[in-house]
Amino acid sequence: MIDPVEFSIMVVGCFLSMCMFSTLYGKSSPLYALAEESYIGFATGLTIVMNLMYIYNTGVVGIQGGDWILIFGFILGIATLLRINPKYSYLSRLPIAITLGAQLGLSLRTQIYTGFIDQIKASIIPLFEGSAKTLIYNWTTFICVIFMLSFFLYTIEIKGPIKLSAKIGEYLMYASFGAIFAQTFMGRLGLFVGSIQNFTVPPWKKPILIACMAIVLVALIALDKLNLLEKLTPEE
Amino acid sequence: MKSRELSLIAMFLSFLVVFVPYFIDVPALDTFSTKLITITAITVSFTLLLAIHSQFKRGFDFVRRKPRGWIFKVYMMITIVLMLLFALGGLETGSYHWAMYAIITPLSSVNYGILAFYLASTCARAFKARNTKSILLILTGFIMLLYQAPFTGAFFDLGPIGIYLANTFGLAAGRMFLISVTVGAMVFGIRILLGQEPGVLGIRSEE
Amino acid sequence: MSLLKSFNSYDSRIVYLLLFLIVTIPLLSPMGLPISVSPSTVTYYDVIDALGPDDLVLVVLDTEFSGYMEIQSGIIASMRVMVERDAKMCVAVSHPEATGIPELVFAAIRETVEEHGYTYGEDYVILGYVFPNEAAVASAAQDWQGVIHKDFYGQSTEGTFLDQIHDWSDWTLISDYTTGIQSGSLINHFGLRGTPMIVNCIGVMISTQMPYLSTGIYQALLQSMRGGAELEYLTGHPGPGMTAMDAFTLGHYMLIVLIIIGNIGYFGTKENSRRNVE
Amino acid sequence: MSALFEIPGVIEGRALGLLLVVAIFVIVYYYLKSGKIPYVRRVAGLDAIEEAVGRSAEMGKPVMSTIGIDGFNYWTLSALTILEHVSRDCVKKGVRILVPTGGGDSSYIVRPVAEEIVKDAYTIEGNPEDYRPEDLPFLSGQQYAYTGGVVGILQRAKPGACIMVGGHHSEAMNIAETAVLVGAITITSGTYVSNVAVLACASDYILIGEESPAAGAYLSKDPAQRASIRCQDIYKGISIALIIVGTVVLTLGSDFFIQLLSS
Repeated sequence: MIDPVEFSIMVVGCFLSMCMFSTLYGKSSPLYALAEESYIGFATGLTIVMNLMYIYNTGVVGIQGGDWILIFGFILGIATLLRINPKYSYLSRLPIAITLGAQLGLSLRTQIYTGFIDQIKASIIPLFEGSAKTLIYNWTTFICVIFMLSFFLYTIEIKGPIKLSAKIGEYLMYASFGAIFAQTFMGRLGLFVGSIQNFTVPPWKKPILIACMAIVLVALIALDKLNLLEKLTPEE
Repeated sequence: MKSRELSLIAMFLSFLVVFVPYFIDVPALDTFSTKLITITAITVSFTLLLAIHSQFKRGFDFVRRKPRGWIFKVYMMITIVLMLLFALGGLETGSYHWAMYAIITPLSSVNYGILAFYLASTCARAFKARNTKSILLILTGFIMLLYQAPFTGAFFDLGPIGIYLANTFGLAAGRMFLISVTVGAMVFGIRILLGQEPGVLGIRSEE
Repeated sequence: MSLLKSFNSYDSRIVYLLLFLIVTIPLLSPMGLPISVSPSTVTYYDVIDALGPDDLVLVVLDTEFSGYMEIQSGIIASMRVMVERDAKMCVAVSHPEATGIPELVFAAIRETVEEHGYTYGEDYVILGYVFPNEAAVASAAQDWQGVIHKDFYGQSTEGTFLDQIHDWSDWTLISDYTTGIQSGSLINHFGLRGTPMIVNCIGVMISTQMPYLSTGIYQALLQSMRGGAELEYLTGHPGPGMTAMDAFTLGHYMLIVLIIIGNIGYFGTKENSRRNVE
Repeated sequence: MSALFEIPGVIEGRALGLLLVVAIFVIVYYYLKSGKIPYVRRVAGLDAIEEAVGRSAEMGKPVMSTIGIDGFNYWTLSALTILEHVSRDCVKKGVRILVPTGGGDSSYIVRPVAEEIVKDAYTIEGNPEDYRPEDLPFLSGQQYAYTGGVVGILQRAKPGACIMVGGHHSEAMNIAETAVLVGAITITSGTYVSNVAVLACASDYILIGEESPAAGAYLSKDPAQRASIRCQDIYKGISIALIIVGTVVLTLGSDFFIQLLSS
């Protein structure tokens, strides 16, 4: 026996998903708008709920536990919200300044390692030691990094050896773009496969999937033939 | 004038409080720094509540103007309120649970899954051997696609070359972007700290 | 020649429809095409296989729900291994949508959980949305007890194994499942200080995450849905990943065919138009 | 790896990081205060942009120019400078310019600046009365609502060129594909590597990574933007030098530079 709640979750989810796929028809449609507004509305609601929970669990519970200094988080947070009112928006500047300063501190103190020093360290690799495979890997990486970086120098005249180096860098970059394109496609395909798989396991869902696909497709073509697609779609 | 300088000083001080104890061992400052980071986390969570304001402002604007399809915006605003009401009934069961799994989860995945279609049509249109750059692009793309299909491995082993492409060309491009973007972001951060980007603080440049 | 011309340019909606069918049909009736296992998956498996009852793992679901659909096989398979090894597991979330994921994962591995007597509070804790921004990650890394007080269900975390956690150094492993939301912050505030990290990322993020693997911050990187399927194969528990691999393979082959057709069309019509000019 | 040197009082292994951050501070400060305007070369993408606007003028079609969905960051700043250039070029050539904004929670802070830029372009290069506020729609703070809006505008207005710069994320692919399908010359820029790779395939011309801030700096009279590009080049130069010298020295058998970088 199928649980009625689960059944309704499947039917609504599958129908709205197919509505969202209708954007691939190439014309704006009320079906897509329905799915889009549903997602925006419920997801915004969820974001608010989860943020309030975080504020409660970290802030309120922390203060109750004697960590009174966290009350500044609330004062600054509420002051930040004042930016929506032009009359009081100046009150939001101080909290924005304080949080921005802290965030910059957090990123500057670590990025210099993760994004710069460590990357240089990892690029310093032996070019004449190790197996043939290691050597091929090391040489390729070394050449790619050097030439690609030289493509990204902008405050010097590009001529002579730097011009050649930048040109090689650009070609190497296109070679890597092919590989990265394939990886990106793998990811997006995985998302698509996953989202359809959601509607095929367990097997009782399969007929519903096929029915939803058919209904949305027929509705889309019918609306198009009746010239109603544009008329029923909301303006931006 | 005063307000701007005050903001800049506050920003620089909070920067130092977070930045310095990471490098120099001052236990008292370290404790304060940790608290400031937690306060920042709470404050930043508040700013996300601005989302509700911007959605409702836009929604009401639509209702006032009543353009074609304004009823969709009314529906959207109702769903926000519904989700908030659902949450009051508990997060594990009931209507909140239903909205999570019937609406948010499937639509979130379809939203990004659609990109696979755009990538496929791009591939069909653009992967043509027009010049040296596109030949390089097709060559590596073609090999990677073949390698990534798990079934290919059952016939012939493209593993070595697929892994080679990902771990050399792919890695180098990733690393080059990382270095370049890191330095860019750091310089921009310093510009903010030096008061060169007042727009970021919500201050207009004429002030 | 009109066939060649149509190979060179056609309505992209044909591509959309083809891709839709090619993915949906094998999911409706699976064929069970064989797969192979890549070395990166073996490395990843070795790391989680080495876990034991004394180890504390921070599992971070660092993804929107969409990302979960892609890497669910990796999440389920690795959390199953962690349960089998009796490692202590703390599940944290960095996107509101991901708060719905733990329920699905624990439903999928319910039998293993029951078999091993893996109990809530004693062996695992679900924290919910505790990493909304970089500052939150940083404060959890520096002062865990000062920030984490309650779990997702509103119960106090006092008395659980989380009492042993004070800062970044108390974790044995951080297992990040990411679309890139807070992976950078986790690296900055945990990985960089020396907490061992492994990652399972969506395909789009592989090239962005790779540099951190090469610098040693990540011990292993599991790639996209394919890596998850391979992990399922290694652990001997077929799941969503392996059943999706038919569709995955065919989707890739479709693109290869499109590239070939497109180039035949391009060169065919190019020759043709050149001849016309002459 | 053991450290090569230490600074008294500084936590072990963190001396070099501190030195490099302080140094970059000093360099940025120097360039900002000295009033020197460093040379920045013209990137090829700018010719592509001008050509695209020119072709749109010939065909009598509008131009769409976007500035990304982020708040103020350095991608957005360069996008605004490029927008200034594009909008003036458009007004001069009598081309209608469409600038959709929005897409992120902080994008609404950027919007008034974009508005100001387009309005100024009409005042300086043409007739201020020709400025049409409805050509700069704010398409919500939600990423995919914005995307749907931009795609809709592309389908209806069928612009001759689509110039997409600034901080765009996964939505860039939808916009670029649609722009190509409606026959627009598509010029894009990407901010992270997988996005750049797919956009390089999808669009007619791409500003790869830092090319767009460099283009912005080239066009800008603002010394701060040029100085940043200069500072970035100095650090990129340092990294190239360290990698080459470090590799050579390592090959000769000394791990001096690895120790230095671990300090």
